[in-house]
Amino acid sequence: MSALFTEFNGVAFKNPVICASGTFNFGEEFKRFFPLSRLGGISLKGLTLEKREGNDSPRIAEVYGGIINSVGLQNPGLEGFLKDYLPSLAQEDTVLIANIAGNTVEEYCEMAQRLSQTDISIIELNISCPNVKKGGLAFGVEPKGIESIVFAVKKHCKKPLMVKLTPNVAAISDNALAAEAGGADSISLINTIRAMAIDAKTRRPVLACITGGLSGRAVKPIALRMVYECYKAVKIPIIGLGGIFNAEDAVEFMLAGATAVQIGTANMINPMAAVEVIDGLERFCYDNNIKNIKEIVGGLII
Amino acid sequence: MSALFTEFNGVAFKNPVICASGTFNFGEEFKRFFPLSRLGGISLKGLTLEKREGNDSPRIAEVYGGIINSVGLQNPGLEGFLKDYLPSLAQEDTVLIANIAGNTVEEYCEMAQRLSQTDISIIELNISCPNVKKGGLAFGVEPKGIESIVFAVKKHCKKPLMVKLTPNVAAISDNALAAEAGGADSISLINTIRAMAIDAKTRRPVLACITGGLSGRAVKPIALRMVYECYKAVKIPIIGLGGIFNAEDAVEFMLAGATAVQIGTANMINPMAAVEVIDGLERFCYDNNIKNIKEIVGGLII
Amino acid sequence: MISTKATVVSNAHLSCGIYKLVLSIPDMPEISCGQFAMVSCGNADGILLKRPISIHDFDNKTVTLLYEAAGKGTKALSQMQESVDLDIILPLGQGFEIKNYKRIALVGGGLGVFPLFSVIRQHADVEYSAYLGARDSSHLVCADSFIGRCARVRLATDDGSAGEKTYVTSLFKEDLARYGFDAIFACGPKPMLKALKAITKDTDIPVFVSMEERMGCGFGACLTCTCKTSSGNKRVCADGPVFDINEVIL
Amino acid sequence: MISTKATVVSNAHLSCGIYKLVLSIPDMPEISCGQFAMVSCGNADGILLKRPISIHDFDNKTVTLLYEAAGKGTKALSQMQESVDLDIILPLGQGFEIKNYKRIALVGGGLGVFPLFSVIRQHADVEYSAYLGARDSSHLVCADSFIGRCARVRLATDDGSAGEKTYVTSLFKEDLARYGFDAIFACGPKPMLKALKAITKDTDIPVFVSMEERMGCGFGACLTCTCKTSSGNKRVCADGPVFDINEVIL
Ligand SMILES: Cc1cc2nc3c(=O)[nH]c(=O)nc-3n(C[C@H](O)[C@H](O)[C@H](O)COP(=O)(O)OP(=O)(O)OC[C@H]3O[C@@H](n4cnc5c(N)ncnc54)[C@H](O)[C@@H]3O)c2cc1C
Ligand SMILES: Cc1cc2nc3c(=O)[nH]c(=O)nc-3n(C[C@H](O)[C@H](O)[C@H](O)COP(=O)(O)OP(=O)(O)OC[C@H]3O[C@@H](n4cnc5c(N)ncnc54)[C@H](O)[C@@H]3O)c2cc1C
Ligand SMILES: Cc1cc2nc3c(=O)[nH]c(=O)nc-3n(C[C@H](O)[C@H](O)[C@H](O)COP(=O)(O)O)c2cc1C
Ligand SMILES: Cc1cc2nc3c(=O)[nH]c(=O)nc-3n(C[C@H](O)[C@H](O)[C@H](O)COP(=O)(O)O)c2cc1C
Ligand code: FES
Ligand code: FES
Repeated sequence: MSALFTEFNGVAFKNPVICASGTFNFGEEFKRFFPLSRLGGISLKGLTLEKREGNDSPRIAEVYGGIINSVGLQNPGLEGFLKDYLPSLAQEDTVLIANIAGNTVEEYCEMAQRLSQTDISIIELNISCPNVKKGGLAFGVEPKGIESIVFAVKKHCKKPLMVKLTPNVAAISDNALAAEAGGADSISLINTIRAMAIDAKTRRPVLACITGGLSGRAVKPIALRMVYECYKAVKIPIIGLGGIFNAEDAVEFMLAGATAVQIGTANMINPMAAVEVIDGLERFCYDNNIKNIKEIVGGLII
Repeated sequence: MSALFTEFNGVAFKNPVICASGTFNFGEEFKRFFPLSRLGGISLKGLTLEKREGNDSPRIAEVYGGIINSVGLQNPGLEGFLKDYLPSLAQEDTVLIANIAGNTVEEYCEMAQRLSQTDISIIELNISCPNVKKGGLAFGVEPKGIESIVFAVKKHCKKPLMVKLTPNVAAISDNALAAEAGGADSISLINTIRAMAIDAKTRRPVLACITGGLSGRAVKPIALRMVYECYKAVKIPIIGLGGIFNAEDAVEFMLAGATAVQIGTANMINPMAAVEVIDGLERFCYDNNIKNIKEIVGGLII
Repeated sequence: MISTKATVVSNAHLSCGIYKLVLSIPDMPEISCGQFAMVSCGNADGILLKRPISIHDFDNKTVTLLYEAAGKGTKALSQMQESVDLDIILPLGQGFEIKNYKRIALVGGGLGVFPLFSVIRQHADVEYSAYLGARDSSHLVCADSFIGRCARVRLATDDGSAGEKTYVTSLFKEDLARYGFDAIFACGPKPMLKALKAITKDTDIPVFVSMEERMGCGFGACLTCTCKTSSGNKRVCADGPVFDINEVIL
Repeated sequence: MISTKATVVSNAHLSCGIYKLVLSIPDMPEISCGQFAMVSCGNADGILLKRPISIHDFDNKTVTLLYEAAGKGTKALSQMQESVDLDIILPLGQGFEIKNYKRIALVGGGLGVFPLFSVIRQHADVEYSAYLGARDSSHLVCADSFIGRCARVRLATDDGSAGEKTYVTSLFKEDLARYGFDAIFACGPKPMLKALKAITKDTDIPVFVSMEERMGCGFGACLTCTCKTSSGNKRVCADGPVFDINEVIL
């Protein structure tokens, strides 16, 4: 058995490395660089019930050690996805995670129900996107709101439900507990941190939307702290992300308590990033005589 | 009149550049590099009523574009400060801001009252330090808590009261409004963001305290967004900080709505940082034919 | 499309902060004119993203990029010495398609002149008319390479220091009716493209324009580089950068 | 204490990842043995902080630093070529004070050997006994410079590849009673300092040790580098790095 084999929520993963939603589209673009079967899983581009065009350009600003994006959930809509993307994706030997965002609780439930009848293995509830006006964050900030939306969606969801948390809160562990109480099978964190870039020369915001979500190396220490806090609070598996660029970063998240990790912004900068993390973890296990990577989960020595 | 002359809360500043609390100690160490009279002001090392030894070492971790510190308010205590540091500081031709943190509301009030009888020009209420167990953050997260502590302290404070906000919250503008409602004369933000660093090799946290506060370039886009949100919410002056390393950064904060800026981590890396920001702002005004820097405050073009 | 390490063969300053970067590429992939590369500018000062730079010229071992040292990234790029390795992804995007066009007008403004040369390089047997514009003569760093390879080359500068003191679109307009172009390929600032659209709107000649937008990945994965088109948002990096002028909303 | 730009005169690999960096300093300030410098390692890969490195040797134009390429910063430092400018702050901290000591024992382990040489350099008229330890002979990069300048130099290595196969503190212990030292100056890993404390606790000879702690500013402003002492927390960078062994809590 491979040292990286991982299982959680009843789903088997070749390795604990998942590409993060919105930075990997529906995978197609990466096939030219490596076979998708190398990946533990893919969290697909965030889906909404209806097709969305997203926000105006510019949608990206580069800042020190990170990027700010305001894509705004551009996607082909649930039906478009099922028709045009899922059939070929389902041929790939990797775990597919559908990332969903709704305008209302009902929309979330409808999408979860519909996706439960497909080849999708896990549904990731995106209640933390900072780039859409309605929905998204509205459900994801207060513990009560989180618990009730998770509870509602869970009833319509026949697949494991992963709840993606926003870092734009005062007490992340309260929100993790709320997701757990609502019936989440796992949580993933962090989504992007609300941020802004200004061009001092033009005196204008860089993004058409003025603000957007920060991701990349700059957010890692914040994400790591949040994963650690959640690990101390909840029993369900935690999928850690935020600024993971190499295997060492991934090890740090797993030590803090992540059962698996997601790679986001790094994919955009280096299309081989996820594969390099996988190879690096393999080497890490070999070098440290680790039989299976899960040995290190939560293994931070205090 | 100098293009950088600034006034707020009835206090005159040579320029809108203030050194941030905890990164400048009581100024003494910087006299070897430049005369303190070059500065708009100094926010002095955070004071508590009693002397504090602070946390165990290591107290600092370096991360991508930033540092995490867990100093934990080591300071000589209010009386020690008044006796050993203030007399010589008061000779310096720059605005002195006392940064205070208490374990209880009563301690905050006592310190504000005592400092009101001294040469200190402004009192900065630190209700946002992530590195102490009691007090600090406890008062600074919920709008209600903020309003009531500000209200209480204001009654004992004969100097302008600047309230320093923590970024570890869901809605910074609610907290800014609460400070304003409580009677704050100005607000300063951001304090550090709670974060963590792990050494993958030793599998241990880098800091003795496990977590600490992130500052430096990595936090700038988050700080800038928060200053912008507060500017839209409150009428009192905003003092912006978080990752300001050069004049361009300072201009960005002022465009977002900051009346003045503070320089923190940059002082530690380059002792001349604050002076370089001042010189850069001077040049910026000259190059752009700006009579006074206040013209650009909130001048973001949308 | 490959993600690889390229080696700097030369990186020379031409003039006015414009540099010519020649990179040797192992396992050179097939390139089409009008495509671009995402080039790493190193990892100094918190830079993460690669920069999109059009392919100016190429053979079976090297690509040549002309770029302006504009901001932090390209300034760092301009400091890269011979034999340094740079991460690069190329070739990217949909370039100019020659189809069976026999006479093509090339209309380029500013940095937009650079990618147009790749068209001539790849398809030597077409009759080209080139209309090239820039601020002044010293910004027209590669106009010479068009001369001799085109049936005609007309230059426009804002100050008249090279060619005529006018807009490049004005020169093009004078010739439009005259030479029976089969297609028009253009690259340049938005106002130029808008003017071109106005000039050509009553003709049937297909016009293709190369668009610019801030990019994240450059290969279609992040949806940060969209431009508006008549059929919804499209990715400049993967669906473009070259679009039919009637498709994009300028 | 100045904050300035120093120019790399040379930056040579000695052995085992240990480098010798010679920097020329404009307006050289006065330096005392046992002080250190905060050295910028450039701005690649998100590095911000300068690194604390002891002053190994100095004259009125240059300082020499010996450092191990340990992590991200010092590895970047090891790539700096001749004539590159580096930001530096120096001299920092309270070094070793010679007072009127006539016979001094120097006890150094690992990287801790490096700063001890500055004592000999600054005060040539003292009788030194040097006890220097390292993993193996190739890690003992500067032991040769002590020989000839000290009354005696005894070497210890973990594998016996140079000197004796023992701990440096054991060698020192053998000699302690013999030579009537006026003072002991030590620098090395904590276990070595602890052993030294045990060995010397029944003597009256003053022992001064150079401490190490993670640092932010290096010049006393940020209070991140504290160590515990009998009189409360002290800043290693400004109140140290050299402390009386009875003052610090090891
Ligand atoms: C398809 C395409 C082809 C291009 N071809 C060329 C070329 O051949 N020669 C050339 O000189 N320039 C070209 N550009 C523009 C070039 O990409 C920018 O000048 C460059 O990215 C600026 O980076 P910087 O680090 O200097 O500026 P910074 O302002 O530091 O860049 C910050 C961020 O903004 C982005 N950005 C800034 N300006 C632009 C811009 N004008 N267009 C797109 N992104 C920008 C950067 O890529 C980076 O992500 C092209 C752009 C695109 C989209
Ligand atoms: C007063 C003093 C004098 C020193 N003199 C020397 C010397 O002469 N030669 C030499 O090789 N080394 C010396 N060191 C140790 C040297 O500072 C570290 O090896 C170096 O900072 C490691 O940086 P890095 O970027 O390679 O490691 P990284 O792990 O990438 O560094 C990350 C951060 O941790 C700090 N850090 C990491 N290890 C240490 C350490 N052992 N001590 C203090 N801070 C650390 C770094 O300064 C940096 O801020 C000295 C340390 C101190 C405090
Ligand atoms: C361009 C872009 C688009 C994103 N789109 C989504 C999305 O659709 N759904 C979602 O849950 N997260 C989305 N995210 C957030 C990432 O999945 C991830 O949570 C975040 O970027 C932090 O991880 P990183 O630092 O590794 O990128 C997006 C991030 C980026 C950069
Ligand atoms: C070492 C250190 C100590 C600090 N101590 C204090 C303090 O005592 N009181 C306080 O209000 N803020 C303190 N801060 C926070 C800074 O004043 C500032 O709010 C923060 O670092 C963000 O700004 P920067 O990115 O410019 O450093 C400290 C920060 C650092 C790095
Ligand atoms: S830049 Fe990522 S899709 Fe175009
Ligand atoms: S490192 Fe800042 S006080 Fe010592």
